[in-house]
Amino acid sequence: MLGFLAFIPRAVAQGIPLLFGCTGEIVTEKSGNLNLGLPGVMYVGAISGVIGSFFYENSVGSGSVNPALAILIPLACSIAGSVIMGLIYSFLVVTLRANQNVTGLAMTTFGVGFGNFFGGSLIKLSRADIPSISLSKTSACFRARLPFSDSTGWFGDLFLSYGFLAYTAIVVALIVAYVLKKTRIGLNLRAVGENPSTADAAGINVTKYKYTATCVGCVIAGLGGLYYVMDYACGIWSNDAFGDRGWLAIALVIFTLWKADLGILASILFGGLYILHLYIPTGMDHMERKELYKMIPYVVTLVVLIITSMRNRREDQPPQSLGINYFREER
Amino acid sequence: AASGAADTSDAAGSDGKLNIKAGFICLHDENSTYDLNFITGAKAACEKLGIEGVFKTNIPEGQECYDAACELADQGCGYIFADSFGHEDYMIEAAKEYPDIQFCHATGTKAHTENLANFHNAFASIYEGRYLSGIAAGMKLNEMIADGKITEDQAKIGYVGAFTYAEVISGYTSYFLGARSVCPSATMEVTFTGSWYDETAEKEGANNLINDGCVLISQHADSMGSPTACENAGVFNSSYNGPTDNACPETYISYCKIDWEPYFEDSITKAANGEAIPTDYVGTLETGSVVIDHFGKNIAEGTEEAVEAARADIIAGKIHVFDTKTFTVDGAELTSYMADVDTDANYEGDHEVIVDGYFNESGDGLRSAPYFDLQIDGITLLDTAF
Amino acid sequence: MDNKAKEPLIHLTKRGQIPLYKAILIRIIAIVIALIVCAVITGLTTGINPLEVYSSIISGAFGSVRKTWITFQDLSILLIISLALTIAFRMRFWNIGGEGQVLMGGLGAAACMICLGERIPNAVLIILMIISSLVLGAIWGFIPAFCKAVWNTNETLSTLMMNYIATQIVLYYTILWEVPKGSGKIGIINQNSHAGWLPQLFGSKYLLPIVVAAAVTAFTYIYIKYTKHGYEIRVVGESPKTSVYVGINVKKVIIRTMILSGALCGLVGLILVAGINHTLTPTISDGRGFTAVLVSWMAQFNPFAMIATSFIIVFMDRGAGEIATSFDLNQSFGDILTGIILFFIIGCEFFVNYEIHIRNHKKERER
Amino acid sequence: MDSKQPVLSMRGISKQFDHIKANTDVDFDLYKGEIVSLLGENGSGKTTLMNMLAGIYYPDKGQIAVRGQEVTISSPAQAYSLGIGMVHQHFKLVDVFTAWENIVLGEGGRYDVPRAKSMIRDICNRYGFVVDPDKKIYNMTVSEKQTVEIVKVIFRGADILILDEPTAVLTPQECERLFDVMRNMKEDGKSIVIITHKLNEVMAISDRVVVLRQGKNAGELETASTNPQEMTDMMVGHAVTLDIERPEPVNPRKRLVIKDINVTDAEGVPKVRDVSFYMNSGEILGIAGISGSGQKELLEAIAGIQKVDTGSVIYIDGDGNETELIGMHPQDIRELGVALSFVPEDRLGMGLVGNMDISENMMLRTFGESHKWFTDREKPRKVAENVVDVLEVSTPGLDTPVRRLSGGNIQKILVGREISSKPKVLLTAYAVRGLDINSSYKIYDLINEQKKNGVAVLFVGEDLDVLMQISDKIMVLCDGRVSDIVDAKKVTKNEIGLLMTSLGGEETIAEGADSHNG
Ligand SMILES: Nc1ncnc2c1ncn2[C@@H]1O[C@H](COP(=O)(O)OP(=O)(O)OP(=O)(O)O)[C@@H](O)[C@H]1O
Ligand SMILES: Nc1ncnc2c1ncn2[C@@H]1O[C@H](COP(=O)(O)OP(=O)(O)OP(=O)(O)O)[C@@H](O)[C@H]1O
Ligand SMILES: [Mg+2]
Ligand SMILES: [Mg+2]
Repeated sequence: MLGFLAFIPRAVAQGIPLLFGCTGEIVTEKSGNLNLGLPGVMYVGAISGVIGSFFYENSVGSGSVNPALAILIPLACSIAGSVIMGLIYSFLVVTLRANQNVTGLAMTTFGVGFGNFFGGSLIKLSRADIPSISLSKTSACFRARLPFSDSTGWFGDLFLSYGFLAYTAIVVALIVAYVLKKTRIGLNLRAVGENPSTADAAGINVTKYKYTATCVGCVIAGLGGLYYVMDYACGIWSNDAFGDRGWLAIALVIFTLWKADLGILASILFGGLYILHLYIPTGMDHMERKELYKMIPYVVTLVVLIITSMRNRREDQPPQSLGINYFREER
Repeated sequence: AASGAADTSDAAGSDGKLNIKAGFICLHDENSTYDLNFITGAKAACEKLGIEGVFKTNIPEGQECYDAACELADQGCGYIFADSFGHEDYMIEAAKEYPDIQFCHATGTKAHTENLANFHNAFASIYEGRYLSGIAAGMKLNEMIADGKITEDQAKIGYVGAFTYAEVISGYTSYFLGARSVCPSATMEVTFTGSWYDETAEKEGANNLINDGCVLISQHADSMGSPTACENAGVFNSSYNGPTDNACPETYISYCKIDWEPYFEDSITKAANGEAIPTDYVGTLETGSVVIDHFGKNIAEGTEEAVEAARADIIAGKIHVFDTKTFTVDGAELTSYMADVDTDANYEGDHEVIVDGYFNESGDGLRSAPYFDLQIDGITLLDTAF
Repeated sequence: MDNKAKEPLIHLTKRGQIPLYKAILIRIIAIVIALIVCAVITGLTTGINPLEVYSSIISGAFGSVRKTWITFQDLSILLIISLALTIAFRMRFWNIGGEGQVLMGGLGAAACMICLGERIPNAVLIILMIISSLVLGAIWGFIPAFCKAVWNTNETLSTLMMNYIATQIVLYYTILWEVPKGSGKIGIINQNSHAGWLPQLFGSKYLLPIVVAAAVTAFTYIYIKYTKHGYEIRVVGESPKTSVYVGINVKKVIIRTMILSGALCGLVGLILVAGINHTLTPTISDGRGFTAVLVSWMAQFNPFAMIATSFIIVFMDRGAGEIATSFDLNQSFGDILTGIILFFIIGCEFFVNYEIHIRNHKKERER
Repeated sequence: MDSKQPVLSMRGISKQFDHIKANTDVDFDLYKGEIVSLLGENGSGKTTLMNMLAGIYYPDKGQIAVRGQEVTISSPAQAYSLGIGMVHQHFKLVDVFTAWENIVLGEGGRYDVPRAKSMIRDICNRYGFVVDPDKKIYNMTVSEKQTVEIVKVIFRGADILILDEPTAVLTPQECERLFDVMRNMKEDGKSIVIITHKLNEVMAISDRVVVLRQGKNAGELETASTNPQEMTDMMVGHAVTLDIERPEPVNPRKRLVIKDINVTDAEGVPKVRDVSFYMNSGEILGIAGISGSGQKELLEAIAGIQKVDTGSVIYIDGDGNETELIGMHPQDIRELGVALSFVPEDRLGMGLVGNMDISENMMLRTFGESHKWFTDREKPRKVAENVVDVLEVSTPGLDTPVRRLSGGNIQKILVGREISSKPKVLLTAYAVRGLDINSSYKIYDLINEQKKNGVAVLFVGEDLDVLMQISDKIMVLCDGRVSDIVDAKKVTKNEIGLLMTSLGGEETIAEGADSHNG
């Protein structure tokens, strides 16, 4: 059987989209906005990058791509797509004070539909024999490994074998954790999520913080989609392939008790559990057991959740005003 | 109810075109590899026959299929086709209700036992295509051995299968037999994902096989998971349903697929003319239903010629894919085997399928869908290594 | 004076009550604008005449007698799940586990049909099926409720996880019961004997769920509005502290309510398996457990308003299928349109609840 | 600056909410170095007026000038930049933050924790606050929270301070400490507006009194030349009598006997220790004690909603039958006639449901008695009508969610509901917290009426003067123990103060000194 060392990089690759999603949602939720549209945002982040990359690759034709552009164009498109999703959500929820749950779920419907529709349209445009868009050239730039990864053996495999977005995910999570814990912006943001009327009375621009945090959160989450298609799926967009990772990312937020740094470990752990069933043999006569092994990540999450809830600490609670909109003159 | 269908049975219209409307029920839409194959074939057939085709896409394997079939019947379709295995029972329900309309179903297993005049199964001897794909793969293995990249013992093929279903088993066994027919030292390792489409499971399954020492991989599942895993790892890959060299230019070897156009043409014409549609139709290399026509840039020299030669031999009946002399089960040659052909809840063999020294896959009078479910020597299933 | 310039131009105030006709008018205007926006987007992205798209959406839902029946059948299923969730939502228990509870209910029915079918009298079988569906659904509601009541476990996450666990359990049994072996499908259960199939009402294949939905709607309305349980649910949801203060057993109410919510979802599982599909697949609930959350919220937990909100969703969904068929457009296009229409419906509540005052700059002009 | 020119001046301010005119044409001036009391009945528009200075609300009409310059205050940030800081009626604090985090919140400039903490320490030293910067808000007592609020405002550089009912939840000792601080700040040249309903405080602290009535200016008084009666009359608009009667108990019989009750809270801290006493019918037993001395736990224990470690509570009905209450379900205890009306610090936190309307809130008490399955809506509606009528609750209707009502009116509903259940024992805590003086007296009258009807009343209050006027006996709690039970007619305020801070009042330690001022 295969060693643990080979398993880790696979778990990491699985965990990165979740980490992006989880970090993004933490930023958003810290502002008091419960964005259940995250799955939709991740689809839009992915498809926007794919659209950018598609047209770039087509414009290059059979020539070779410029690595910088190959990364920057999809990245910029992905960010733009996610920001637009963030703005739609913020406008509805912060400005129009629409119900957050409904808005989020509608965003998911919209975003997943958007991703699959434009994915499908590009597939038609690309006239491939297999109904998927393959962006191998740009994807290669996203997947470029660090220079020493091949020459350093297991160390390279374990730590250096990922595309740059994977490192970005970890760095972003660390930055978010730092900002939330140690800076004034973090303090203000947390105050907005905990108690917007207090933050408002203290002179913090609640609307600005909510908009910014939601959009930044969406951008981060959108990168998760981008990572999935450009790096993990090797530049291949197939409809619905991203599955329900968005929901799992939201689950991870609760699981990590709104701590971005904890999210790094939790995502990788979850990513590992997610594919663990492939490594557990079942015996040919009991293929049905495989389905029980696929249950492991969810059971583990549930158990850990119950255990943490048993020691119900004040600091481990969700932001107090999460899901509630703020209107200054309301009482 | 079937008023629209009644007048479809009297042959061609005045303009020489067939006077029938055909309805197609698809599990997903053309963005799915699996359904695209059917949709392309159906559109081509409709165009060729000059008839109208109505497509119902994204129909789940439940009552929705029955509803869709009835809606199509209501709309005046005289011929209704469904593409997914799980649609079968609902098609049978609809067929009972609309005896004047012809219902055809791909991959199904029940037509030969259901005894309905208007319900038919169809499949293709895709195992022939897999066998040819296997030959291309075996030649690649030979080349790698010759180049010293691997030793003979290391000629291990990996296979990512969806379910432990006869269709999958028949597929990987024929692929393996094809490969071993040119590279005798080849072995195979198979893993199952438990889903027809699961990009992650397929990709990680392939990675798992690669880590296990497989130097060439094929799959029977619908996502791009394993081809891309192979491209990433620089491991060669035989694909299914369509060529993947767009995404995986370096490692793509060959693909095979079922072309449904011949079947649609045949069955729709028969339906329109009121002729009997075969209860179990098996498309073959000969009928043009099994296609293998596009090879990668890195194939071994002489591959195309070898495949062409084997194709001709198969068509001529000189090669039988499941020739009992080419494989053993539990160390012994097979002389008799009762396969579970009829669909019933007790999984017991009910038909003798070893005839004339070969396993009679998709044989006449049996059923079109594969029923080869033997574990032959040389293939290890990852999941049995408990 | 530079300070002056900062005077806010737009000022919002919260409205009290607004007349019903005005509120309805605002919503109608929103839907009309949404349709126009959708039309523009349709025209721009697909080049198809939007009016044709609309007429095809309508014909997808009501194009024939059968389509109309199916539309109402789908509506009923979605409605029952929404009502089930609403009972929990009134208690501020965010049960997003409808999907899993439906699946477990379906599993209960399927298990009886497969294991006992043709062996015991049909009436007994059906009674057993009803019991096991309701019980399994209830258990799936009970587990997160128990954790919430005892340890205050976050129910959003626990019910979500219970969904996935239910899916895997159903997959497990699917493979155990699959016909033929290896296919991963159960197929129609008791296709010839019809053992355990729920009876058709008045010879109609589609009527049963509709009747059940009507009954459940009336039940839910009365339950949350007029019964003591309904009142307790609301008090527990609004203020657990006050509940303790007036002597309501919070734990008991949470658990009891979720058992009911889960059992109602289980009932849907029963109908889906034994009344409609006659098979069990892990996708039998088809995401309705999530859609129902949307339906319930949009109706602001009002059972009768829920008929309208679930209608919007089902109508658009049926229409999307028709768009896909008639224009060769991807079905996802329907989701985009649904999303846009939802945005407008959600957004227009603002104009129902708030009043906008534009300031006149009289003071400036005086200077 | 010209001493005649006010640091703050409001002219012709009007503000309307939906159809309620909160302020109409109000003028208000504040001069440097003075303390002004803003007076008015509940709902007269005091908070609204001040909120417009703090940037929470924006006036519909009128001008505001700060230090002679006309200004627009459209956000709290702008208010701070003008040196205006407000301590709100309902605390504006983030519970999971520490004190210092709350204090520096929203401040611009560099994020320098040590500097911020040392600044906080400076402020505390200067004005005599006691604040632990690293303590979490949720671990704080109300008075600590109040202190944090004030430090926050000073930290932000405000020299115009607005304190909205800062004393409503403070004990008399804590109030005194606050007033000392305010006097220090006044010395420092800061200007202060204080809103309070306690007229003795107005007399003690302020230089000038501004009175609002129904959102309009009702008049202005120099504190030195006025008295509570005059202020009350001005607030209400007509003459009122400010007396609490104390009828002699009629035929007192033992109703409730409490023996050796011990209660520990969730964290394992003992809250009530070996408390024993009895209550007579037709008598009011007052309970005095600094906040956190176990009053709340004791009342809850009797009502059956607090777990009791040891001890017994015997209820004796009119026929002399005895019932042990410990271990009974709260619902059953209530059905015996033991009613609890506890007014917590946040009024909606316990006993009422903010989003429900008035009659639904009445139903909280009655729904258990009626039919097996269905609720009876008629009875609570009648009760609601009655309470609204008798207590003059100002509400648009019975269908208004109570959250919408003013705090005072919310309170009337809570107390009214408990009384209308015709109890045999009435447990009431902080019944007039935050109520204007007129409403307070109405509540006192109600309680006295219960007493005349033979109800045994347990009255927990903060205002010692009132406690001494209304009670027949006073039980003083200190740190969960009974310090003493005294005759209310004979005891002096000083003695009670001593008993509150030390068991039996034996040790005359310095802490008790605070109460000497009263
Ligand atoms: N945010 C708001 N929305 C609607 N109405 C409001 C709001 N704030 C205040 N009001 C109204 O303004 C009026 C004055 O309220 P305000 O809070 O200023 O009274 P107050 O004098 O502070 O009373 P109290 O002594 O009880 O604190 C009330 O009648 C109330 O209806
Ligand atoms: N949001 C609101 N909408 C409409 N009316 C309101 C609203 N809030 C309060 N009121 C009305 O305001 C009046 C009293 O208001 P207010 O809340 O200012 O008193 P308060 O200051 O809270 O009292 P307290 O001093 O006890 O806290 C009530 O008649 C109430 O009906
Ligand atoms: Mg006030
Ligand atoms: Mg007020």
